[in-house]
Amino acid sequence: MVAIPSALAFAMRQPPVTEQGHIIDQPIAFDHRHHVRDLGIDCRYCHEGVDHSAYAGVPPTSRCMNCHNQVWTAAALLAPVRWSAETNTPVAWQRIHHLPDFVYFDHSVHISRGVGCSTCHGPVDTMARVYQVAPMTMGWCIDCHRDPAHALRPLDRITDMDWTPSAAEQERVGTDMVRRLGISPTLDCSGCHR
Amino acid sequence: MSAHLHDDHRSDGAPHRDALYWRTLADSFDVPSGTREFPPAADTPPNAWSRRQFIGLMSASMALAGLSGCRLTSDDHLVPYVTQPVDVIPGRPSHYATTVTMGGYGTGVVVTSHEGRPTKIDGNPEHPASLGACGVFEQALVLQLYDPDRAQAARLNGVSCLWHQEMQEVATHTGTRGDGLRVLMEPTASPTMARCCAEVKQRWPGSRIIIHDAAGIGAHGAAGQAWRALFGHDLVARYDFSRSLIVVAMDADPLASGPSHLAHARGFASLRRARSAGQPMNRLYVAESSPTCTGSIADHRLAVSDRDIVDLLLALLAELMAGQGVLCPDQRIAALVAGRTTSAHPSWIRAAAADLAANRGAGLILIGDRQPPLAHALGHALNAALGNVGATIAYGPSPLMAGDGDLASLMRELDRGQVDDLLILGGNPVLTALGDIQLGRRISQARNRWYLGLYEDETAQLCNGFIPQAHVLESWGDACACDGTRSIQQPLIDPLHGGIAACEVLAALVGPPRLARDLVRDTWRDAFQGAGSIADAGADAHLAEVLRRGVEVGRASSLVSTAADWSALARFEVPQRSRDGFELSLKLDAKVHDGRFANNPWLQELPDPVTKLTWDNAALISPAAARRLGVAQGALIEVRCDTGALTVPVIIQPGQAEWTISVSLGYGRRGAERTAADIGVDAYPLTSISRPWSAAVIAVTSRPASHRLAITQHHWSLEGRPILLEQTLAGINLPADAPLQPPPGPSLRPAPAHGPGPQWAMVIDTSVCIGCSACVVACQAENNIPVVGKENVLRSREMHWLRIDRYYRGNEDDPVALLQPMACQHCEKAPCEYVCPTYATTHSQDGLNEMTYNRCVGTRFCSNNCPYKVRRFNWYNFADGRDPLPLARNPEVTVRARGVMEKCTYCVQRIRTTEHRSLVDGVPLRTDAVVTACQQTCPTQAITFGDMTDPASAVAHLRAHPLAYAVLEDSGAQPRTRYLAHVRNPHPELT
Amino acid sequence: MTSSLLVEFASEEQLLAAALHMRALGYGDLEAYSPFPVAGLDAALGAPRSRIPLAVLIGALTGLAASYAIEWGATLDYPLRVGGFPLYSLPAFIPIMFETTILAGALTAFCAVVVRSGLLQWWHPLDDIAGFERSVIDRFFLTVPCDDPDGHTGMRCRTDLAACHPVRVVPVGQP
Amino acid sequence: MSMAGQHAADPLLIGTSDDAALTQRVLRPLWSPHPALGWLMIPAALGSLVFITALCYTFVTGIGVWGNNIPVGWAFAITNFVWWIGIGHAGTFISAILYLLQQEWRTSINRIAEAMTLFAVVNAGLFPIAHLGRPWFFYWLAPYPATMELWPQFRSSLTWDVAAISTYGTVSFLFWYLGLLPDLATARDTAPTRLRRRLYGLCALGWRGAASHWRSYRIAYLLLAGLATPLVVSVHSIVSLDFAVAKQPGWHSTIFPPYFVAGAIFSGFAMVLTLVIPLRALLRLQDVITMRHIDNMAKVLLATGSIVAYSYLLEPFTAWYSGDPYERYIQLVGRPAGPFAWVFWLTIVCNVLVPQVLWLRSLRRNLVALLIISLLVQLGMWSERFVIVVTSLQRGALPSSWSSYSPTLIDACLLFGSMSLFLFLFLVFVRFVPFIALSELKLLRRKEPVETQVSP
Repeated sequence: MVAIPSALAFAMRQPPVTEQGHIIDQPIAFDHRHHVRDLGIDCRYCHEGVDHSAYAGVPPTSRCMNCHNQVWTAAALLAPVRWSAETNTPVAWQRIHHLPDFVYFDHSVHISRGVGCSTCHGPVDTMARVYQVAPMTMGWCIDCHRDPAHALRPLDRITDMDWTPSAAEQERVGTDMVRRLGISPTLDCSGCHR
Repeated sequence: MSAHLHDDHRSDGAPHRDALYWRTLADSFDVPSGTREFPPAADTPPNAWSRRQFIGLMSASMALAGLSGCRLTSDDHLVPYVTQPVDVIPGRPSHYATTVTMGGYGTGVVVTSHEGRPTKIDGNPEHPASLGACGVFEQALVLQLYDPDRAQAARLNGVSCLWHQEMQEVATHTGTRGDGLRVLMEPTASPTMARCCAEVKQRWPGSRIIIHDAAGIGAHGAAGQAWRALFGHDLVARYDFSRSLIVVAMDADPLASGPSHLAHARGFASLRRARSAGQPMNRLYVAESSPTCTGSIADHRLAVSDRDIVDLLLALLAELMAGQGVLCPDQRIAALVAGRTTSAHPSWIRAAAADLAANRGAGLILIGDRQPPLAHALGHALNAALGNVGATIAYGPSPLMAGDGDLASLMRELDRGQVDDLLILGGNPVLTALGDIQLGRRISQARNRWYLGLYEDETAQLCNGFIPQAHVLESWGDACACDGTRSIQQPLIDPLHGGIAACEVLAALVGPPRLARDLVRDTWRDAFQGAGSIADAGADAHLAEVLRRGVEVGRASSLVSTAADWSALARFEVPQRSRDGFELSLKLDAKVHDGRFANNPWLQELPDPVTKLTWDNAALISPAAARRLGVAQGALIEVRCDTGALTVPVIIQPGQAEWTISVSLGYGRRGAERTAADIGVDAYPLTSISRPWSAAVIAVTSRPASHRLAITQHHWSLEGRPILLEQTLAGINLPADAPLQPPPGPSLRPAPAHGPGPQWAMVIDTSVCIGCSACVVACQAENNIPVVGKENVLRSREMHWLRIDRYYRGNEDDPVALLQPMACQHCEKAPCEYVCPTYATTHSQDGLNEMTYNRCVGTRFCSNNCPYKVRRFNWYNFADGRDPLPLARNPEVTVRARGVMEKCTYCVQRIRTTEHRSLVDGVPLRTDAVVTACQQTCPTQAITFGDMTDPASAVAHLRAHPLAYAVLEDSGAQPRTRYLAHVRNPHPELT
Repeated sequence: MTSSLLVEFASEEQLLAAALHMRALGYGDLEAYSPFPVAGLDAALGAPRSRIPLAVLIGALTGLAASYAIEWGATLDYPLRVGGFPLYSLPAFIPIMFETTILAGALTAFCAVVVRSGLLQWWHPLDDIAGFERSVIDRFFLTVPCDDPDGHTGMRCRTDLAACHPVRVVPVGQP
Repeated sequence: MSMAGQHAADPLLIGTSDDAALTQRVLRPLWSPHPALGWLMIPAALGSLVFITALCYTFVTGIGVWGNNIPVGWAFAITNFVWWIGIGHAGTFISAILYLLQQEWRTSINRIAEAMTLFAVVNAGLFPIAHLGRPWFFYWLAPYPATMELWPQFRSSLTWDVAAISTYGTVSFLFWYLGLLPDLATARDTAPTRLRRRLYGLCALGWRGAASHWRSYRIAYLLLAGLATPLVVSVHSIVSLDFAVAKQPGWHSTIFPPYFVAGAIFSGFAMVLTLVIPLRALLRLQDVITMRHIDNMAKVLLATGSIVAYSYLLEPFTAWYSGDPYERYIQLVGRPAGPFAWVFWLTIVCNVLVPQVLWLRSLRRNLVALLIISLLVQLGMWSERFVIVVTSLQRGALPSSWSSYSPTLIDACLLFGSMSLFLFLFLVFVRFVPFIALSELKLLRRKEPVETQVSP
């Protein structure tokens, strides 16, 4: 009577259910390690909407072609990109981070409050293929909203993939951010559900 | 809709079921791409599938995770643009200023578009006919755009064709003079259309442009006849309500119908907000046969038959001349007055006359478009005699294009077989033509009949050639407002069904096909004097500016001086003394207009402002008449008139003139529109050239059968409960006066603690609410409120978050109407919250009564415990199955699944978005930055919203006002939404 | 080695008398079987006072405490504002606390019966004795453990029992 | 009620010479069942099928298939729920309260009453879940560590309801089952076939009537009775709070708890009579269920009925006396003269007037009359709940939202289907379970004077 619910409650928090680490094949074998770590391209070059829109956005094909009409113009790997550009057909990427439609998450607000990319998306620069790092459960969201300090970083380090401060450092920075920006994340239902 | 659209594009196996709405644009490859100026239409219902998965039955298994069923959406794609349009930021809506037209006149609107999907239409504050407000029709256009029943393809004799080739074919065989060519079109105030028509006339001198206006507004109606006779040319009267202290409306509904009603309502309201005894406040006299929005807030309403209006006017004139010593503008009028003296309604006439005489130059007598020319002439006489002309009334040139004749003339030509090619540009004349014209029968006498229409409607069925018309949101165009202000209509989206604009058709007739965009640009270039490249550059800059603002600001056409030639009076038919017995009064419908919106689910389900009837039309009869006929609500009666018979269900309408049976037009549609099918009865056949708006009733017989009318409000009495407070202007005596409503009694529960930040609150001023229901449609559009259909309305399951309650006071034959917009009151001590077992409805820091759909299990206890019964329940999967148009949905608002409760949220999506923007942009949140949908669209600005803790805010000010009260204060719920008592300004002698 | 005798009686009075008699003679560990509860039998068999009431009390109180902890804890875990109620609305917690008290108590009581009276033992040596099934129909039985050194099966017991007018005496537990 | 006068009048047990015979007599229906039972089961099973079908249809389509609307958010489902849970109250009342009061006459009917309780609770439990908009999320009303970090809202009387109903169901079952153990053992040891011996043996949990068994049994039974007594009172009180805590005029009343409890026992006893009278005739149980039982139950019916009548009187009075216009309207206009006035007056007739005839001894002893009366009482109690639920909602505070209500076919199917399911379960029970407390009867034999002739 008690066992079954608690077993379920436990199961629902396990990666297979939350889809953490679940690897999906993409139409184009885009490698973040290369573009982010090797080339040092800033996240916002491709995900341009992230700091002024609710949606981080997926780069239009034209963005890829900006470079790839110069470099690797013949690479077989990039054939789908060129095909997309030529036939005016969008690339259908596979979705990694699912949020239910009744959850309204705004990237720009989190960015502007000092929540870094890697805080939720993990070390994307080390991922051959991007996978979900955080459980993305409501509880997980709420934990930060209750105690934001442990998840904040200076605004100039938002896209920094290597931001790994010591506990003390994080504590200092976090509390400072909270104080300076007057950060009080909503815990109202309508903050995310409307 | 969704299914239908899927079928279109199943073949390509494209990702139609993406969960991120903005990706729908990327389905561009679905649409045959050409040189598109705008990203083509998104052809998939955004979210439809994934929402079903999330919130649907399947999600049971996912629920523990509190997350979406990722496994279920494994084919869930992110589809970016190939080339992202410069002005599009995915996730941020764009706003475009454009123009929509009704009866030819333009109304400036601002359309919200999400990645190329128009989702909402609001008024353009800079446009004189809108002033930021928007009516029900304008707003409902966004739904019409996505209507699955819209015509899909051009055809000739049943086979699809290339329309422009066919037009050229017509052009070639029409011959040089084009004697057989007739263009039948709706009235238009579009310079481009005028130019195109002129080109047609130039190419074919023998052709004729016929203009048909079912609404009979202005130049094309009785008023037009009157002006032409009196002044020798077309005019349009501009009324300035903001300076009219005494308004007398005779069978007119200036506040809720007609091309300028939004401006009228705004002006009227500006003199209706008296909140202390001293302030100026207008007084409204209304004489009408059937209650209208204007009549609903009249200080003194007279229920008289349409046919008695002329006599009433004459009596008013008589009283003014005799009693008030007003000089009669002309002998012939005096003679007329002398000839007809009526003793009816003396007190009303005396009071009105006294007020008008006392406020010379500040009065306004309006005559409805349904009245004969004589009435309009008399109206002018009154206004002229009282010096209102030039003060509250100005006459300007009519911006409407003058045609070469009307349907009657076309009828004669058809009979003589003079018409070879009949080109009908919209308007569905076969439906809306006057009964005795019998266009449906005669039209076949034209050898070649082409119809440009949105739908395969009655007219299309009788035309051998058909061209799908481009929706107003799909095509370029332009129009003038009543005051001649020009504005541009720009497309928000590529034509979904390859629709063609009227001007393009005309252009294709005279030459090689040209895009409407080019036609409009040329028109405006020409209008912008000067030629040569520099001037062109100037013209383009000007055009760009107009395009940005949507209107050529401050370019109203100049006034014309009016000298009436009263000899014309003789030419007007003087209606004979009104007989006894019933009169059938026909009127345009408040929801489907002349029938053109009959296929619009929003409007069909919108409760009629007066009768609260949905999905039907009916015969309005007075309680007295009901007693006499011995019929009950919904009983079928057969009304036999000189022009034909009609079998309609009865609605017993308080305030209806005793001897008038009112039936609204535009129902009983026989076209191919599926939604409109089998709804109501068609009353057009009873109209006639001699009497376009009425018919003499020979007999009324009650049928044994009855009809189920889907009426959303059944009980009209306040039962003496503290729901709606009233006050007379003389009665309010500030500041000494104590609040109308005593403060609430003590409560066991602690006083509500307010969190940090703003505390949102709303105040609704019932003094200026005219019940036009624009807010209801705005709410529906903003919040993805589904349409449930007649059967569910009959089970009182309508979903409107905002409804307008209508109560009556006094005796039922001549009652006082009381209006009250009613939505969630966001109670501080919300009864709905503490009975919810799952925290699905809670209270936010900023004082909102939140409804969290995804946490709702649907016990409905909250609704049971709501004193205001403003909560709505998804009895079925309305959103998926019956909500016809997923593309029109607002992506900022969750589409509710079956089994969850919903209600007004104070447009929380707007609040949160504004908050987020202010955080991101680092600017402090202004309390007036948040505007709710209902507030934004309200023509009379009856709704105020803001932060009640900010002493500077209007809301705080109004809440503190002694006239402010809470509905059902005694329930102890402490609603956030407050109302201002309805202040009236009755004539002392009539109270 | 120990053996015992199963004594069958026709009426509860005889059983009661026999039980008293045998105990008076110093026989311990008597167990009786009857189709219905025989008044006074417990005393006659010298049964200790049952601790079930105490168990039930503890169980009930545990239920009470648990529900209070859950209700108050849950309210604190995600403090949401509801209908202007104070966060700590004790009166609203009472109904559930009451119900859980009863529930826990009842569950304890039932389990106590199962445990204390050694139920869930679907087979018992006595079941093999023909006629013993009448213990749940209309006969009354007494088991007397008799332990005598001479190895003869409960000679003395039988003689002692003779005074109690048994219907019959059956030896049980023989190797 | 005093039994003193009755002892001479009517025995509780007739003509059973000894335990063996009694056992034989009481268990006969198990070993040689009456064919009529089988025939009755067929319509009952079909009805249950309709019930399940209607439930599934609702589950798949949405409760739009019911007549409910706004403002009438609750209607048939909740009415049925309250009705069934009310009926379920007689069982525990008889077995617990009468046990504590040492009313011997409960003995031969308590098992039937308890079983009836269980099956009524089964039905009662189904409706609240079925009436949810999203029934598959019903478990959100139970506290569990969700990943949403959300818990139920414990201020809602619906959450209390979940606790109350589940507790009531569990405790009733335990009580019933504990009492059943000795008789299951008897059945085990008298069963004709090996298989049945096995099955009953399994259920008997190895009971063999040892003194140690009886010791814990009696204490536990007493304790359960002690626990169940306040439970009976609490459960329907909490059910009544589903309405009483609301602001809705017609619901917001403090007399609801006692009024509901009285009504519950009222309808419960009516149901026991409805079941016992035919059963008694069918299975010739006149010697075990004597006229004394019937007569006593009739008296309880009369007593509780009178309490209910008093509440009916009190409700409008409090409304009038409170001066609250909304309450006044509901009580003085809405119900007696509103859309469902006829249901209101039907309630008055069935629950107030009809039971009063039971003052007549002759009618208390007239089985046919009693059967009709008990049926009318149940009809009355159902319509009482309908009046409370629907007419109140129809006439809320804002006249603009007053509406009509009309049930659908599915509503009817669910109501009558649930009755069939109830009947079906009961027939199964009568067929396979010792439905008279045998061991207690044996005890009773020794206390009560035994007559030899069977009264008609």
